[in-house]
Amino acid sequence: MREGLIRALRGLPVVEFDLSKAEDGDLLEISRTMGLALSLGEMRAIKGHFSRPLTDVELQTFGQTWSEHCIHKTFKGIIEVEGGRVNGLLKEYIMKATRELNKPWCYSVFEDNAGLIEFDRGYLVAAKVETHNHPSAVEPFGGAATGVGGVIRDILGVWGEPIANTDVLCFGPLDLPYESLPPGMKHPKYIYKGVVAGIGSYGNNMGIPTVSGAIFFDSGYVGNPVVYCGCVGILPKELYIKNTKEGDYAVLAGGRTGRDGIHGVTFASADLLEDTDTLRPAVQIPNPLIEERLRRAIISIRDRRLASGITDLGGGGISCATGEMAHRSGLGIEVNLDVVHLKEPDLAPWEIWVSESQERMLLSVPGSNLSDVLEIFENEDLEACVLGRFDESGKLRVRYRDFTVCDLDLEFLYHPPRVTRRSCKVEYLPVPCNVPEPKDITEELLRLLSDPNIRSREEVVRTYDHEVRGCTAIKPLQGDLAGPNDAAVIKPLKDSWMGVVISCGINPFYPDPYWMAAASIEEAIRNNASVGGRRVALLDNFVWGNPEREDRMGSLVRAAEACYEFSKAFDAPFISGKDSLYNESPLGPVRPTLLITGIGILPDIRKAVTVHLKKEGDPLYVLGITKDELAGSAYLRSKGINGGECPKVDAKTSKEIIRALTKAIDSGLVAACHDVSEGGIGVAAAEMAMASGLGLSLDLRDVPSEVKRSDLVLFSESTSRFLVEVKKDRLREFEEVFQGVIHGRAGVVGGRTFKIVGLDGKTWEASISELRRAWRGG
Amino acid sequence: MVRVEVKLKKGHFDPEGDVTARSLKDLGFPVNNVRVSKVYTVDVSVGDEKEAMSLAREMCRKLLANPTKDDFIIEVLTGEGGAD
Amino acid sequence: MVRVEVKLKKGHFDPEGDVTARSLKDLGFPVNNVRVSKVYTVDVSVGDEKEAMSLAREMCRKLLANPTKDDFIIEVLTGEGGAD
Amino acid sequence: MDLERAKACIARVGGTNCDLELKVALEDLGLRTEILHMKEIVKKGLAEYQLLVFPGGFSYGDYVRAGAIWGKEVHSKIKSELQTFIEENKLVLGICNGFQVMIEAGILPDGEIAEVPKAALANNASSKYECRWVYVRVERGGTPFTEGLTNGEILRIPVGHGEGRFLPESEEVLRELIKDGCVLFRYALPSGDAADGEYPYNPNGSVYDIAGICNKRGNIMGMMPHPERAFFGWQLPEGSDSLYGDGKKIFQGIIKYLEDY
Ligand SMILES: Nc1ncnc2c1ncn2[C@@H]1O[C@H](COP(=O)(O)OP(=O)(O)O)[C@@H](O)[C@H]1O
Ligand SMILES: [Mg+2]
Repeated sequence: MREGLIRALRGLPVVEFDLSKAEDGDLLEISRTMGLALSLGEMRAIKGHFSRPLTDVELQTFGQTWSEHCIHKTFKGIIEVEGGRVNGLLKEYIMKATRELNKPWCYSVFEDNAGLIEFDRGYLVAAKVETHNHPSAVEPFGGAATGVGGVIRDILGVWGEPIANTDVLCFGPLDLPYESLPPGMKHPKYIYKGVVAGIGSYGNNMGIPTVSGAIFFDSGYVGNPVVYCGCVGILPKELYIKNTKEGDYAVLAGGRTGRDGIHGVTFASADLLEDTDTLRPAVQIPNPLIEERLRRAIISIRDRRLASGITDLGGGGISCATGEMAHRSGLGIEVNLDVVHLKEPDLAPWEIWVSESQERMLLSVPGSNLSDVLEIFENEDLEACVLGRFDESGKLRVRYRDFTVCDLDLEFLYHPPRVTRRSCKVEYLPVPCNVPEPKDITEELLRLLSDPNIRSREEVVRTYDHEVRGCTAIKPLQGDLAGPNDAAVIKPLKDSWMGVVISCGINPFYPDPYWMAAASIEEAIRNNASVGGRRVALLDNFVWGNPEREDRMGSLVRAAEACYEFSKAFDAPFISGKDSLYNESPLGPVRPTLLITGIGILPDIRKAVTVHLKKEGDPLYVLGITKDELAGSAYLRSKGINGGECPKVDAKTSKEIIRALTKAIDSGLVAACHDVSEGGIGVAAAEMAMASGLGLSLDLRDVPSEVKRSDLVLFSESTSRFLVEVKKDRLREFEEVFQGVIHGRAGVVGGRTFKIVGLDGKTWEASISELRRAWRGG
Repeated sequence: MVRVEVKLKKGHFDPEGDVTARSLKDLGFPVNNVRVSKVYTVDVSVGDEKEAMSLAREMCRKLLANPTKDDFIIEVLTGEGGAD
Repeated sequence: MVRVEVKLKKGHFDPEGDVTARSLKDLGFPVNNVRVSKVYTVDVSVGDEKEAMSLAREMCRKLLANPTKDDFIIEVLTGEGGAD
Repeated sequence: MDLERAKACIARVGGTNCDLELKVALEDLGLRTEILHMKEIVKKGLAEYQLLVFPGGFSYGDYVRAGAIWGKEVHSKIKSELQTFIEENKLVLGICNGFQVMIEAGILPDGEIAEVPKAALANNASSKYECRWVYVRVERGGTPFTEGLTNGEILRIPVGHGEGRFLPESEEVLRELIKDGCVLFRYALPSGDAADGEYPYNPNGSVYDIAGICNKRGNIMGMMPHPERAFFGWQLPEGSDSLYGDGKKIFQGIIKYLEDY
């Protein structure tokens, strides 16, 4: 670094930078050597704002606060698109849909650590989903576990009591040859095992049931595994207290602060280009034992209304938590770093300030309650310190050994220069695909059932406790035979029959980003409806590559557009979400992946519907129309064929079907239901049979369809479809409900085998145990 | 036969060691600190010591350890005795 | 400083070792069998080796091992180095 | 004793996490229930309670061995208190991690709070955590915990644990357990026959399919399955029209015992 730019501060482990003397090259070098990940424009903005030198603590504050993770630069930035510009993806698409839908049951959205919606009896449900991709690529067990820990703290951070976890995971193919891995990159199998163990371990240790999720394997995830962790919580509305006042104390509690996780934020935003083994400081060792005690303490502080505010420590550590809390309360804060409990003695002030050590929470506490709060922490064997005090300065001030090492205006800090990103048009132009007609449809079905993306997930799901808390009404796996239920239902309140319905929708293989997003939204809602859920709120989680590349940005824009359109069309507002960008590795960008989580309600959990067939002789219905939409389908992928039409969503039709289905479920007409997704009707029907041990027969001639070939009818992945077992003696009522809505009575439950009658009248048959062997492997 | 000990790198906090130390203190032992590691005693079919060593290193790399947080120590056991 | 290795008694089935062996085989290693044990490196404040040894034995009896399934080996480490 | 005067204590330490649902179950049956941290138990003792429960969870992170650290803490902190409690014929129940604690504390199989445990709950034969519903066969009805249950009756209850493989110290310990009628619950096939080690009906590889045992007097019981998760009908995997599930039957026995206490 150039002479005169930097100097040590009188006997303190602090250095000062004189930006006024810094040229552009110097600015970039400072940003790089300090690990700030700030662009030239951002560095210039900082330089321009100050006439005095800045300490490393201050520069780090900008690095953290202005990071992609903390401030969502790209999602709030301006995007140049063909023929115009988008004034922020969040504002123009995601939040706009919610604002326009203006649902009275949306209590707090996009504001706090988690979205909050109304539930029953004066309670709110809180939901949040996060990603922890890079940490999991580097240290699968710890990365995934701390991902779970982090999202649980987001729920605690809105005073929610966590009641359920979710996990959606994407890995490279497990049979990938070791030779094809670049040095330092971990094998998908290692990552898969570690991640699954980490998720299970943290949730199980915390006593929070992990109830919903999905697992994908694809070569697009070899260099960039994707780990989504979600958490749902509940709280009495009147205890949602966010009212930090001048004079309140800032209390930091939980784990100690150490070097682990320093620069996690900037790390999450930097391409994963280096040998991952060298990124050691970001690795964190999970300690759920501390978080379990934190939860106890926080719920008891909540119930006694002792604190005026709360937030978690996530990206940016103390710097972001204190800054955000002060800023959103319209206050300032003075922080004292000397009191922070440290894991190792010689941390520099900037390290304490930005460390992302796990299992910590920040509370604001009125002076009169301070001793009570500290006592609660002490009783749970937790360390806590009075970190500082809120004031009316509008500033973020940090003291270290009686020196002020940071003094920043919150207004400036929280209004970074907006970035502008360019995009190019990304669109899927369908090319016809030639699928040879198979000789044996059963063989195709068996192959699909054993596909890594369709196979039974029992092996994983059983290692997650999904019963703890005793509130899981509909389980992820149905019964001894472990049929895959479409959504989980939690009954959180003792005195209410209302359930929280948790589902997800994700279709990373559909080639058109717009329709991929549409299908994911529809799937989340459909999965919810399948068990009886309704009034669905959505969470979006984007995992994309480097947004500074036009193509990545182009598909992101298309997907976000669909989010707006279909959130509106389905009357389902977004309440929360998150983006994870810069998922790049030497093998290229991550497969663009959008997870939509659906949080619905079910007025009476006793009416919930499950996947397994109930009774010999009951008729089977196919709801919705089957089209020639096989692009990205499991069927084509299993044959290595590209092309075909992307599954699209006709929201109007879909809504009609769902409305009728909900009515049928409420009237008790439906014995079993399963949504039709990956692998089409064939796989859905097989799963229903395997879940019950009962046979079925399905006549493809009675399936509402525009397709002229049996295999395509069976394996098309058109959206908006369900398979429904209707109680035989309620058949007439069901037909009435579905008058004018696309449906076909296409089969019947029973017999010893799984039987398909093709369009030409030919019959295909497989035994249930044969199906099960393929689906469960071995 | 090789013996692979996998332990947390220096400087990483060891939650299990911490809890164990506390419990031992509670039981009256004059304990300052505990670190916990894992030992895999692997019965491999290989010719010589050198090969066993390099295989064990490969096992650590691929499965048993994570260089981002673990150190490992390999020891080739010769002579009688075996993984029982 | 004492090093306590707690391992399953001879003849006891070791599920973790079993699974590890299977994974290693999956990865192509010529592995016959794996046993997993745990090592506690305990920093104790005691005078001599003998005392350390007897303390460690007591720790095993009182906490570190369950005699129904575990054996243990104690080693007193002398000289520099410590539980990091 | 009048049920209104009876009181249950659910003990907890850091990592305990099945206490709330237990409280819900016991209170649903009209038993006053308090959740007490070990520290508070040390301070105020157990005299005012008639039932002590060690609930499930991951006490102290399950470090060293599941239940070991809490088990030893029982020794160092409340041994004589607990001894008295047991001698007064009050009830002690351990579920899952609580069972592990009781084994490690030496409270079971003997009921004596032995310094060295005579059994172990080793890691599951599958080496994995197992969350699943099992068929539990009642081996001996009519004890305080199986009051109203008949021999051979099958209960549907879920398990959720990584270390639940019951291992007696010796053949002899097992023989004694069987002879004294201390094996209360065994894992079974849906047909009602003993699982005979068959996975997943015996989810962990327990010797003799043991799912739960009691002491000779029958006032101390530990089991791996979670009756509190099968308390209400709606918790059952197949759904149920009845208000309650099989787990309630075990708590019902407790209530009856306390009423007669
Ligand atoms: N891509 C997104 N889509 C929808 N909501 C988002 C998105 N990104 C952020 N949000 C919302 O903005 C709020 C603040 O987000 P964030 O600062 O990331 O929270 P935290 O730091 O607690 O994870 C949250 O409610 C979050 O759900
Ligand atoms: Mg947060």
